[in-house]
Amino acid sequence: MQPYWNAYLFIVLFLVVGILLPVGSLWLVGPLLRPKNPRPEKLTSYESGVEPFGDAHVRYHVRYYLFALLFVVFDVETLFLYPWAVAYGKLGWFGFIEMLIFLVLLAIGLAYAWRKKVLEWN
Amino acid sequence: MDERDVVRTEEMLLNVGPQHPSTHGVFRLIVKISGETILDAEPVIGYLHRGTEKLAENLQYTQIIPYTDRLDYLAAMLNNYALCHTVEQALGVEIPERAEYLRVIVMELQRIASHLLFIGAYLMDLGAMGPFLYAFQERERIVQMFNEICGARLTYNYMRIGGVRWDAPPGWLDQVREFIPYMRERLKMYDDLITGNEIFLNRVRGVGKYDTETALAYGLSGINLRCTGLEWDLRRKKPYSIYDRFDFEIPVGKNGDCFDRYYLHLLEMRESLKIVEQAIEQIPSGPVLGKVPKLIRVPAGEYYSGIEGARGEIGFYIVSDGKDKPYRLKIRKPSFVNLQLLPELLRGESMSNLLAILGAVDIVLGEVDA
Amino acid sequence: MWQWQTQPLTWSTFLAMLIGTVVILLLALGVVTYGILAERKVLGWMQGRIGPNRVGPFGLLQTVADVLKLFIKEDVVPAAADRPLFLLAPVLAFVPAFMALAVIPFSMQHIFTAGIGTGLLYYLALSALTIHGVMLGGWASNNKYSLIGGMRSAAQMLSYEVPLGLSLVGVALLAGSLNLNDVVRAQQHLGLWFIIPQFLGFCVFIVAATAELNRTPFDLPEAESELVAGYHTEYSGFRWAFFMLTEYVYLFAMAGLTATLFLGGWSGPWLPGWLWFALKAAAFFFFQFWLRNTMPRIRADQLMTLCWKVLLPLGLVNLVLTAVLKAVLLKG
Amino acid sequence: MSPLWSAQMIAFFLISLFILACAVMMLSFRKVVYMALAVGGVFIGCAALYILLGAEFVGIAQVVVYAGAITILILFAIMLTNHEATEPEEPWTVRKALAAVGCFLLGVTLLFVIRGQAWPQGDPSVDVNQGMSNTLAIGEALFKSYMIPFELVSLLLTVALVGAVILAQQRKGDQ
Amino acid sequence: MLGFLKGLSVTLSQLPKKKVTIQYPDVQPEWPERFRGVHRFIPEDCTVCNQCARICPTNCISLSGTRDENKKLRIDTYDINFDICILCGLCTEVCPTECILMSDTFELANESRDKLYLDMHWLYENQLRYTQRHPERVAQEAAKDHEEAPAT
Amino acid sequence: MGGTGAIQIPTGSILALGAILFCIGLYGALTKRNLIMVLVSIELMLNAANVNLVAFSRLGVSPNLNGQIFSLFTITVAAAEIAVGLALLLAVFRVRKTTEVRDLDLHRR
Amino acid sequence: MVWWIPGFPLIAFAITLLVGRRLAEPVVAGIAVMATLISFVLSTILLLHPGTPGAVTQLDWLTVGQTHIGFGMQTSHLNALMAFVVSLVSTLVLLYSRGYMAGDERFSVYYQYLNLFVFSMLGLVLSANLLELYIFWEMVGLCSYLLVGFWFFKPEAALAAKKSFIVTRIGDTGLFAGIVLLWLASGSFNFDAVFQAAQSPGFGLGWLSGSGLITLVAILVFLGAVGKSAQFPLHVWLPDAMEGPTPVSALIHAATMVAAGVYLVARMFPLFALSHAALTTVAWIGGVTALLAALIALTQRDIKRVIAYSTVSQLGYMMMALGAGAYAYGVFHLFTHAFFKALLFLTAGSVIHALGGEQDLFKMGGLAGKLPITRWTFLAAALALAGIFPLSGFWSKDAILTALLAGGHGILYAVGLITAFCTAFYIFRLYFLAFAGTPRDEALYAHAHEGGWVMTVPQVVLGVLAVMAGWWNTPIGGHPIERYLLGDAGTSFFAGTSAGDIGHVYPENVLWMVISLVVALAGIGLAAWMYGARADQRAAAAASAAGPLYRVSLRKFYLDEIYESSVVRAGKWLARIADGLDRFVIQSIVYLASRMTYAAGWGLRLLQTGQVQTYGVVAALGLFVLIAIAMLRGGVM
Repeated sequence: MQPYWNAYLFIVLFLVVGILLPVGSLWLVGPLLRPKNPRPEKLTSYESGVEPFGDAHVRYHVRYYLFALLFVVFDVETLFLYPWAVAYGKLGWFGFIEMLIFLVLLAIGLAYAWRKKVLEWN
Repeated sequence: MDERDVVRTEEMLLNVGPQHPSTHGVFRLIVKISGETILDAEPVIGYLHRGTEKLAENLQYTQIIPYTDRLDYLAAMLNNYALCHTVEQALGVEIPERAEYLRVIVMELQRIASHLLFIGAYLMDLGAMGPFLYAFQERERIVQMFNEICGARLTYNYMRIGGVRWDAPPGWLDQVREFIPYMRERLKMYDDLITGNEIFLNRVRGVGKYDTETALAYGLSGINLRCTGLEWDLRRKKPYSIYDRFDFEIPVGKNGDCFDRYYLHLLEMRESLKIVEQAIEQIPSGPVLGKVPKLIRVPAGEYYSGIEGARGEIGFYIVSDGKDKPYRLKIRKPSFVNLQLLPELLRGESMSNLLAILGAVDIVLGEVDA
Repeated sequence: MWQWQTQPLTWSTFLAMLIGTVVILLLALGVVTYGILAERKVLGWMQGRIGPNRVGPFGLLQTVADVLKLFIKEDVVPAAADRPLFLLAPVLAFVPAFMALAVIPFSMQHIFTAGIGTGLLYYLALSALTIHGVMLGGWASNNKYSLIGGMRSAAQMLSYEVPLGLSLVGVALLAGSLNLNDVVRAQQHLGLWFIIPQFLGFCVFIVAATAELNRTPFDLPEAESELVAGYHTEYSGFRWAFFMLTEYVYLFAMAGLTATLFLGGWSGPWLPGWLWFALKAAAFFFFQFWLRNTMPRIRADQLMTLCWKVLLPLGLVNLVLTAVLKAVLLKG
Repeated sequence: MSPLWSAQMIAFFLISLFILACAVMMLSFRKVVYMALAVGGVFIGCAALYILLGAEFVGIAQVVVYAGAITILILFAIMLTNHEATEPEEPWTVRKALAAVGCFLLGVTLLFVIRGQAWPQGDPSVDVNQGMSNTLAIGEALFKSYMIPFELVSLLLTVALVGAVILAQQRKGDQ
Repeated sequence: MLGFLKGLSVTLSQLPKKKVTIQYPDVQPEWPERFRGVHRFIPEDCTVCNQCARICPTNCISLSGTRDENKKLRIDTYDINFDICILCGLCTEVCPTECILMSDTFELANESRDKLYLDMHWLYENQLRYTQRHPERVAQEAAKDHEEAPAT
Repeated sequence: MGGTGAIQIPTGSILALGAILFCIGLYGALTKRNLIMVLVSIELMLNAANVNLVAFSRLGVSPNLNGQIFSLFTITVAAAEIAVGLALLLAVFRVRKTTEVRDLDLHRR
Repeated sequence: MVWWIPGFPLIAFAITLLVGRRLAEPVVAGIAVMATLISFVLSTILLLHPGTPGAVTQLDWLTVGQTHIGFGMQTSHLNALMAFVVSLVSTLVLLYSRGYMAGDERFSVYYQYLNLFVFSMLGLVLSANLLELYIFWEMVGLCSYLLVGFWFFKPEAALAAKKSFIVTRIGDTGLFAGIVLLWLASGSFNFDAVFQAAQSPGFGLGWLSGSGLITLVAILVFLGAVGKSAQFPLHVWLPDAMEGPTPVSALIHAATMVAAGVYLVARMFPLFALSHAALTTVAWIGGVTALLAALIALTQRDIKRVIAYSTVSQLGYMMMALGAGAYAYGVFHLFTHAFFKALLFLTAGSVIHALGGEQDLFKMGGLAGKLPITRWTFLAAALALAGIFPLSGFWSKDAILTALLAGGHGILYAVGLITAFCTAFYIFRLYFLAFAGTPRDEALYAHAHEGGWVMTVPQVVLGVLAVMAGWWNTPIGGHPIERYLLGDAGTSFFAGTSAGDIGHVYPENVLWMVISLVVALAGIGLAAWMYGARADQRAAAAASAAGPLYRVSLRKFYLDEIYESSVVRAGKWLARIADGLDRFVIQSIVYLASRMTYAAGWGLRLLQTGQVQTYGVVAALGLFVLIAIAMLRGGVM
């Protein structure tokens, strides 16, 4: 039996234990210990001490999406960098050039976003 | 605004305060934001209103003094003095030299304490927690000294019309003398710790700018005015007490931004130390309370005098009908005046600058609401 | 029994794994408990105070007491909140943070370490998952501060994920493997901690890691002075404790990662491996506390600018430099 | 029947169950945010399946890209549009019924096809990674045999970035 | 960058410095003589002149007395409402016999406002406690009184 | 951590899983009212395809890495697709104020 | 290596496309010229060392079912020769354009187009299969369209571009049909395979079989060539195409693209060789074109139009040769013609450039003194065109005439002779009007000057070539080009055909040579008499004497008007008839139908929601049905 699945089984155990801890403490043991006296005032949303007004679910600025978008693109690109980094020893200068092209294209995207003022928060 | 563009963020009203961790007391700011841009800000005040001015109408002048302690509770000595000074002007009493010196010493120490707290709290607003506690260490020494001279840590009730309540206890002046080099060293530490910090500089440089005209139009005074470059200090311009005997500078800013306001606080502490140092050297001996009648009756008339407080000009305006109680008392509260500018400064700014600006405007709610 | 990494799967190795998991859980809880205490102590000392000192000797039980207090506090779910998500969000945040610990090699024997071949990426993947919990927690609270805090948090964390990932590529490049054990071995082989050949990468990493952890000076999402408490404004009691726990478990994982990637992990002379590891991780912890006491908070727009306009290009430059370095070394 | 066999099968069935449960939840939830979360579950389940099949790197990549990036992106998009968007409780329309029937029939036929075929079973003696770690093997293959597609990927991403930025960014004057 | 490092070195240098924390309540703070804590009252010295009640800005003092056999006014009740007292110390200033004085007691927290009405007995007990804590200060006061007495 | 040993899961089972997942995705794409969810359903279908690719990479006639690499590319393309798709959706939302598929046609107005 | 021949212009195209706008003019031109120069060098190497003739390097491009469509380069002698010509002329024209187009706003765009054209043209002459050829064929058409309309802000240019595009498209339709038919019949696009299939006895398609199919296909293919090579009756676009920049005319509308039609026929010659009818058609179309165009050229006033008609006429000559089976001679004439005609355009361009854009012959005159290099090179080209010994045109034209006579095409021979006479006349009319005599417009004359070296060097090089290119194929040398071209025979290039099938070689006949020379000289003489020094009144007299004939020629045989009145008017009539039908017959039906449709539409509207999802449902159901059917038929279920 190879160790491959062992390692992942270990991770699965982490998952299980990681879920068990909050579930156990929040849902199983917790309710036995903590008081529960909900009152309408207690259940209002916090609004710096005044009655909340307006719906909190307002729509947000599109720049949040743009950052998420940048993240997706660069995340995927980083993803491809990993196998390259690992295999780099076997690829040599050729791999270097390949990645350089890749990075340059990436940089073009970044530069575009930069020029389009996507990278600015305001 | 384009109607079709719906993804454009909706405007949102956000309450900052009254129960909010960083509003310097109970202060509420209703901020109208679009995305993170502040479209409008409306300060809502009065959560700390005690009706000081109205109360004063039923109090003898001496009885008002403890109430002034509670205006700007971070600079009670200065408030004490402002009231006493006004009444003394009205009465025209002679104040003993030693009392004047003691007054100056405590006032300048008070100024340092107040500025220290400003710096600590301001940096706390900006997210640095260290400086706040450092500032408290020095302030604690000052407060402790006050405690010794007048028996209270915040609400001093130290000054009396015609002088001060107590002479300095034995050894007190030496304590102050020792404090000066210590404080100088600590001021250098603040410079190292904060003034050079790039993050801090990025947050305050060029933020919350206004020019002298705006400042004057809003009637600002104190550091909020001096940061725009106008050298206006009542200690120099309309010398009261014995300030004309001391050698000190009036630091002024250039850009009128938050950084200037911060940095002027540091510089002024230095100057205050200078004054304290000179006062201690020159202090004469003698009585500390002048000859004043037991029951003070201010002659009928209207009197005003202002002094340079920690946050600007503190002034007391007294209308007297000759009785032992003022007919009307009006206080010029620098924090209240400073607050007027806030909406103007905030409009168009981003949310993240809100606190940098709010903090640097330097208000104490006890004074605003009175 | 402890050699489950190379043994076939039997009930006894399974049991060993289970014990290992529980041990790590306890370790994590312990580190968090005393990490928080250490933070408060260090902050206190740096501020001329003595920090918590009442509960237990030298205040050692302070955090325990805090946790117990939180445990018996009422669990308030605001009426306006989206209940299922509100309840789920802390779990969603905690689980990935805890799982990230699975690949950290704590000691030379790596008993408690899953030696998967994609350790680095695994870490990156999980740190991206944590964002969900934060964001949904903010959303489900149905509170303006929470929502802004959650969105900001998410935007910040995912932005900094990119330079973080890029700086890790440099390490992967030098080590030639994504397995964290191999990374440590590569450093032993090189005779040099990667902090030296990867100094630029390390700088990028440490900044990105601090931001990823939402710690000063990048603690905007919970910038208490602006947004009250960010995404967990509405949380209270033990549910809030789980967000805190997540934060510190993540801090622990990041400390472990830093130690492993840049500081030679468990390798070091004289002392046993786990102790070396602990020392290095503690150094990271200390650094974070130290920063927290010193730095004001960075502004939101500057935060993003720093990430995309400074760290990302730096990361790319570092990558290219490392690649050239390695190619030259390979030839030479 | 070795214990390994049973372990693999159990894992497979658990994962399948999880994937399908999440997928069905996606169909049945009303709130869009919940759906996005359920889909995240499907993505993670698929990642687990890949890892079970020995495609370590692809599995992790799936988590990084799908569960990490894409789900976040979807959540952001939801927040930017209608937070509270829900699928209305609607009666069965002709179209919906047709879609259900169509998908069901398609699924059934596909299952029949799958059942009717004799599928090759992987040859255990072949190591697809050629003795290297999965990442290394993928790296080598990717950068030697799939060089052009790889470069095209970067092009695609750049173009997607540019396009999406153009589309999503607010026009001047909107503000 | 330099600014960061300078700041970091400052905070680090603070690390080993002496701590200023006082372990209150285990260690009580040392208050100066003039400290204006809760009043103490010496009933036998009181002449029921009512000056303290008149000067009080918040009107928190109420007292009553009766003439005793020597036609001398004796204090019967002396209450201070600490709910509104601002501890300004004006009452001590005007008291001709220095029978109302400030002590260094400062812990006033209580569960009920009613309990903040402190009467003569409590205030006198406070004087006793103060005497116990600071016998030298009380002795000094007494000496001063003694000194002044012949003069008047 | 080289070889992973034999995989004893029947190929057909994995393919069946893929097929079912595909049909669920298809149903979602055909019936969901919210445009975002339509996109998401399409992602589901792509995932189903990926499952098959990875399965054949290990269980095909000649196991090799091509399937895995292809699925990597699929993942990438999916990322690009969803990014642009959602951006498009935002642009549409800006004009039409809705993400409901039904309200988006110009056909019947 | 073959790949790089079109490769370099493609790279140059890419560069100019991407960054061209930012680069300075010399850099743009330099890149383009260098790229074509390298291509030229490579082509020369290819020409000299063709390797295995007919060798194909091919990539798999598309695989549809069993059909693999490749994308490849074929090196045969014909292809190598064409590549040589194309790249040589291109290099020179690109260099020349640097001067001619200097200062144009869209300079880099111009070079983009030209680079793309060179790439496409080289790809066209080297392509290994019909589909590929067709793609490049369309690409050169596109480039031509773009370049003719380069100055699109001039309405004439825009119109001309449209016209050229539409007219050639008519021919292309035929070509495409031919290609499709060939593919259906032979199952391949590869030349070799197609030719082999055509010779196999079972060649056919449905009821069309054998020679019938071959003739049909050949004529369809020829239709393409007619369009592209501006043969009668589709020649009308070429003179109008002169609205484009002159270097473009030189390159595309003289030397290369228009020759593509000839090349196509040559390339497909094995197919044509199998059909006598097709060959005859080619020959007669060629003859008619040659004569007609020459007659029109006699009277044109626009310098470029004259040369344009001359091109049409010469292309007709080539077609004639091919139709007569003289494959090698046709190609040979193409070869020589490329040089001297390109040169004619370049010199004409030089004149126009010198006169600030003036193209009217009757405003020129006396330019010999001002433009010496242009004058001498023009003279060389004119002599070559007229077929004067020993310039290149003489050898190729004479070879064609010889072939015609020897092949028994008497009438065509006569046509050829008359054409030759006319050719000599109009080209020297041009020469005398432009260069000899006194300036007719002093203002224009005063400013006339030679272009820079970039313009003169190509002229000189082409001048030398115009003089000497023909010497490659003299009887003295033993007809090397014939042998070179016929070297393809028997190789896979002309798979399955023998040398005899693809081209006849005729012995030289000195007498016939002399006759043609005399005819040419006569033409020159007439021109000299009519348009020589102080001879304007004579020309006018001759014109009035010729009267209606003159007018006919001047109005280009009213062909445009004929098209206008026939094709266009017929279209209008058809429209009118249709309108009537529509109004009385159809509309009533439509009304009924519309009611019904409305009803049906109301029903169908349920389905046609405009929502992709609905269509998706239908598609899913359809998919299910398809799979089910497949399974049922495949026996899976």
